[in-house]
Amino acid sequence: MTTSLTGNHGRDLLRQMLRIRRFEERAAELYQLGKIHGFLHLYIGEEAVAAGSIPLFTNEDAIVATYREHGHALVRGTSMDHLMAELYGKAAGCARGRGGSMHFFDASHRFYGGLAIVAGGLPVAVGLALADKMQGRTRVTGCYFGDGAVAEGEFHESLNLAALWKLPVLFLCENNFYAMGTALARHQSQPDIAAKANAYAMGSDTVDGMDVLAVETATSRALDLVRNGHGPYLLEYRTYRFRAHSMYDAELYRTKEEVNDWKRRDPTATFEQHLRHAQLLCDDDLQAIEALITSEIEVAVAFAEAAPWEPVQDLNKDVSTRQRDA
Amino acid sequence: MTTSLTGNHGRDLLRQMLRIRRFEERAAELYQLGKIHGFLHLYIGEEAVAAGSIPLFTNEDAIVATYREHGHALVRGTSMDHLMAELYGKAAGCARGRGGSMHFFDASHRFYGGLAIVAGGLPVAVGLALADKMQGRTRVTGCYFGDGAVAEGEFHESLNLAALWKLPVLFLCENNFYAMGTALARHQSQPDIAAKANAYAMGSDTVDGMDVLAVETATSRALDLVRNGHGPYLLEYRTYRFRAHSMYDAELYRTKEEVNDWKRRDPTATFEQHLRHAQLLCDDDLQAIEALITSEIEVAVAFAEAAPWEPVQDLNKDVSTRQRDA
Amino acid sequence: MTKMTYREAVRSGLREALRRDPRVFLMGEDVGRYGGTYACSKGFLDEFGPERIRDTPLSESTFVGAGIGAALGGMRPIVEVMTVNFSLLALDQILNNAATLRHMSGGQFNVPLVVRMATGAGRQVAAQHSHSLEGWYAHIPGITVLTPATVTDARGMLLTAVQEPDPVFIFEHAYLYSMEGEWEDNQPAVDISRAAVRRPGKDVSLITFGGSLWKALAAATDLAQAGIDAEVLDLRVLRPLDIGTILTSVRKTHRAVVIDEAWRTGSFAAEISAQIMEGAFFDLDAPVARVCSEEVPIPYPKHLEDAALPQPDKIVKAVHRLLK
Amino acid sequence: MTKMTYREAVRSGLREALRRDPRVFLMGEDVGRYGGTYACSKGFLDEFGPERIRDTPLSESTFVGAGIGAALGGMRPIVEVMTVNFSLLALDQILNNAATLRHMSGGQFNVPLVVRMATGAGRQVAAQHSHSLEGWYAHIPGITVLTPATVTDARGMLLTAVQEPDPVFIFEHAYLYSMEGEWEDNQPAVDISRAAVRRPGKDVSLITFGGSLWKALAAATDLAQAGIDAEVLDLRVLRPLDIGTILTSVRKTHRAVVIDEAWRTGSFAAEISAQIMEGAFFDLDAPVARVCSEEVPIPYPKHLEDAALPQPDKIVKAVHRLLK
Ligand SMILES: Cc1ncc(C[n+]2csc(CCOP(=O)(O)OP(=O)(O)O)c2C)c(N)n1
Ligand SMILES: Cc1ncc(C[n+]2csc(CCOP(=O)(O)OP(=O)(O)O)c2C)c(N)n1
Ligand SMILES: [Mg+2]
Ligand SMILES: [Mg+2]
Repeated sequence: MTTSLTGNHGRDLLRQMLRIRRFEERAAELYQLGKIHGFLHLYIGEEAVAAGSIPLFTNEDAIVATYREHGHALVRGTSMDHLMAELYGKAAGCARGRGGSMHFFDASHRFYGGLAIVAGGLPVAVGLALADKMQGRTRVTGCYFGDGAVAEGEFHESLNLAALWKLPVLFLCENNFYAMGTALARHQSQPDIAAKANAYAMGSDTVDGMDVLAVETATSRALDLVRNGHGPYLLEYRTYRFRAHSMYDAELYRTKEEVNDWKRRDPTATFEQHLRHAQLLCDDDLQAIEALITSEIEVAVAFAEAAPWEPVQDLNKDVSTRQRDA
Repeated sequence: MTTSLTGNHGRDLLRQMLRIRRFEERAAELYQLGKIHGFLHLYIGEEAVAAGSIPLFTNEDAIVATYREHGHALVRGTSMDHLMAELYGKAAGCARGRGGSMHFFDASHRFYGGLAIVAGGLPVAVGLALADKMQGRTRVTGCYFGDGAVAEGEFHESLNLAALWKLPVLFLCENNFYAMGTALARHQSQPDIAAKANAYAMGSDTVDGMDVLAVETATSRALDLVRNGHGPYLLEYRTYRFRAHSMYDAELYRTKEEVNDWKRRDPTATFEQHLRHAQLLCDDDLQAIEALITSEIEVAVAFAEAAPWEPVQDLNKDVSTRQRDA
Repeated sequence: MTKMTYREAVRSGLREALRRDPRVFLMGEDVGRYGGTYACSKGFLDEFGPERIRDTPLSESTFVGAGIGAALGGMRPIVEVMTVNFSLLALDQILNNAATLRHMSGGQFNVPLVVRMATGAGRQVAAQHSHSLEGWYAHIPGITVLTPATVTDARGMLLTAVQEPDPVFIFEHAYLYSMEGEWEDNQPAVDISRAAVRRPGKDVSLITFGGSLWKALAAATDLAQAGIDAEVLDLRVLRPLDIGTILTSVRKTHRAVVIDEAWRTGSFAAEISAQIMEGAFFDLDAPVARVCSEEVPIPYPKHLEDAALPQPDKIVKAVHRLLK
Repeated sequence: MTKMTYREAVRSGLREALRRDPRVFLMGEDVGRYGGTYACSKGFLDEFGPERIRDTPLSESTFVGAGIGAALGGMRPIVEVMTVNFSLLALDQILNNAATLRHMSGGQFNVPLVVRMATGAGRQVAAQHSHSLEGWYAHIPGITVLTPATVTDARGMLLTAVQEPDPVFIFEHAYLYSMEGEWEDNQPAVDISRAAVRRPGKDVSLITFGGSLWKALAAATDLAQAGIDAEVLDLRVLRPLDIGTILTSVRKTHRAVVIDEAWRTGSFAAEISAQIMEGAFFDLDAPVARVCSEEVPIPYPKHLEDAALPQPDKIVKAVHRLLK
């Protein structure tokens, strides 16, 4: 971990990780209470990736993520109120409540989903970057996806096309070593994901995704390369999900020990320790952070609770811009 | 080129290449005469690949090829009569005339097409090999495809799955440097196809596809590896098509010089010279070979001309085994 | 007579198929260690081993294509495509290879492949995970399309399907897995060619399949209270369609409502409606009506999802409109 | 009035679209150096340069998805998917992203994307290259589906489509590219919401679209000699369907035949048939008939391909059956 870390910055990273953690812990409770339905994929354990990488993107950049995107949207800056309302399915949600957990969207933050078909976001990210390049803008598109997506043909096609056309896409693989219940080594004949970039003459790197500072350093370097016209880049974050794949998962495919081993590397706890050792965090700081988050969450829950449902008459709204299908 | 070549073997390789060449030259004429219709993709220029590799497969092995598969079927052993009849669309054709040029099939030679969706044969080949492995047979499936197919997601998925499950598939890429009018360097960000095998922890090699002996040597080595349980393997043959992509191609995308440069490496002509220098071929030999081929072709054309059309009442035959759709 | 869930019925069918024929194997995403997304193959990895219970990478096109190849190679693969939503990625293999190889090869090759997938909406999983595309599959010559709606069919269709020489696609409505049903122990082999009359009636024919069967039956119960005696048909097989059973019913009732969870325009309900007109026009007292999904990506919130899908009250209303 | 081929019309529309709006660009397999598989973009690379005329690798899912992304990013991409046969590989991107993003995002994003593809059979290119899947596309909410049958539409629909805020899919029948048609020079913008009556008549409505229009018109000419005055409707737009024009025609003629090159079962012809029954049941003197393709992978030999597809004589026969 670097030494030039300032207290403010360090506490901010911790705060973002904890915002994700607490938001999702609450979401899990709300799921049990029947306030949230459908699929709910928690990011807990992987917070260092979103917290360390997302703030490096500018407002002009674009983000494309998956169904496990709560953390990304939170750090990107969409208000927690609108995210919680989306989980509830309320009209004040960031996607009018239509998508729920898997489909966060936020045009004002150039957040293009929340896409739930594995690898389906990669071609879209390539296209966003193409639009930027053709319009002479120096924006970058950050495209998050899981290790499971690496098996899909679109991974291959998208990396090739982006590299061929030297498009400003940063491919961000959140390798949590499982695609649902299938371990990386049982879905990849060659499990070194970053190395796959060679097949596309693309630069790549592997990062400890449990270490928010390592994430930040590597992402920043990669982002610079992409922004400066060196074409796309593939970053592999090695991380781990502490919870089940979704709310319906008996976790038959991994041992408690394995999970516990990874939990010892909990990105929030280890970073908290790091800050304390560096004298950048004291109990009061942490309490203040937690208190702020608690109140942010309470406000968000209250907001979501109070928010109205979209009226049934609006069901067909926005199927088409011209509403011809209505 | 190796020195242990016997005259018989050398002349046989030449004969197979010339069979393909003459068959296709005749097919092109017949197309102009309106005897053959639809798409006709000629293999001329690439004959060394099929002639040098196909005979190495045993009768028990399986072959999967593309719409440019005349040469493969000829060398595999399907009678020229049935292939010519297929080009005509006659009921005596190797696929009952239903497929024409792009869809040669021959169960008795385990020839599974003749598949015309680019890269669509790769998953099928993986499955054929899976069946062999599960049934404890030591067969190999040889899967031919073009450089264009390398861009498709199925290439990536199929190589991964075959390698992951260590299946006996030999992936045979006929890199003729163009996918229709798109040059390799304009469809692959990293144009070294064989090197892509690294992404799947798969062995691979690059071969001069204009040299029938080099093809034979490399294919034989690869086939041994696959047959002996080392898992799949990727061979890239570097070759060139002398003719248009199909009968409708103005060839705007390449220069006459480029084509002529490659023609100087014509696999039949260079190998003929080689045999002559090695005193394995004299004028009489060549004349005998050509005469045999001419008569084989004449017989095939006569067969195809005389063969009956499938009756219209049989249109629905074989949509389903049980004919419930009929 | 015992009770079991639809999930248990699928499990039981799968297990039986695996036991009966060593050529049968199961392949798909998370069918092994995870136990199947819908727990339909939980424990199978231990029982049958990793050779016959194969977890695949996320490569729909390729593992479906590999199923085709394995079938060509003498196996009897059962491929699980987790849900119909992901089957789009495999559609080229399905249409251009699985369905076509037999005819295109002049009858030389056939593809004894079974593909199972979950289908349908109703569980608040939103726009990308709620499709009902059975109707698209039913458009493809060369394949059989099954939509088991009962526990008997969920188990038995599978057993019949694995003996078929050509590709069979089985659509299991995701909403049904937890449904309990009656189970008769010594069943004969389940037929996969005929529609079934699930409730005889004389005033109107409610024609449906899959998950919507239960909504149609609920509607029939409601209608009975209003003195309307509805006949409920479960198509069971969308391709090849058993039009005979449909026409027999309509010739008796003279009125029909087709219920289909697909979007209305271009739904398979349209096909049924058209065939009824073609086969029984002069028996009809009213135009055939359709109750389908609204033409909208299925939204997440329950009230909107409910509004988007066919429901018993919409069926009842459609019948009342017909009888007016 | 000048004459031009359908191919020239497409070219002219493409060129005009590229000239008018710098955000428009063309992308697809072999649209550049090769000049387009059907020569629709020959010379464009020189005229517009490689930034705007983009040859893609064979990666249908990704270049269609990239079109979606580019549209989201402010461009107006025209994506050429060489033929509908290969579009299966991109169907996930089309259904789950292009068609769905606007609604799913609560109206925040829209996808001004035009996708063109050749469709249809009739050129002896056999089972994997002869599909007619427009009907599948017409099932998808959120997109517009166009089937230009005339040179005016081939050019003008494209120009209107590139101005649309949402995805538009244009199906060009491969058989038509060489067809010549009349061209009026100072045309107003071509509408993409209405069906067109291509031949007025009073005895029967022949309802069709795309390549089959010309078969229907040929049939109408034949029928006229037998004293039967057929009205020929060109749907032009399959989604959203202009049912009003259809019903107006059927209410006048009381009889309809729908002609569709897709396989009969689950064809879009079924949808039209069903909607006619729903909207004009009591105006019908006979059941709506369909002339579609046989349910068979399209075979290569001409006599079998002809037998598999709709033909004027089959349309004529269907009309005679209706009038009996
Ligand atoms: C194309 C496709 N196939 C299957 C699924 C079902 N599915 C949802 S998430 C998932 C696992 C994805 O794993 P990974 O990409 O590693 O992401 P993670 O869940 O680990 O974050 C699967 C199989 C899907 N959504 N899309
Ligand atoms: C999926 C798909 N996309 C497009 C096509 C149209 N097409 C036919 S052949 C071809 C070029 C293929 O090139 P390559 O794989 O290099 O084989 P080659 O023709 O050079 O032998 C294309 C684009 C197709 N058949 N399938
Ligand atoms: Mg993962
Ligand atoms: Mg090539």
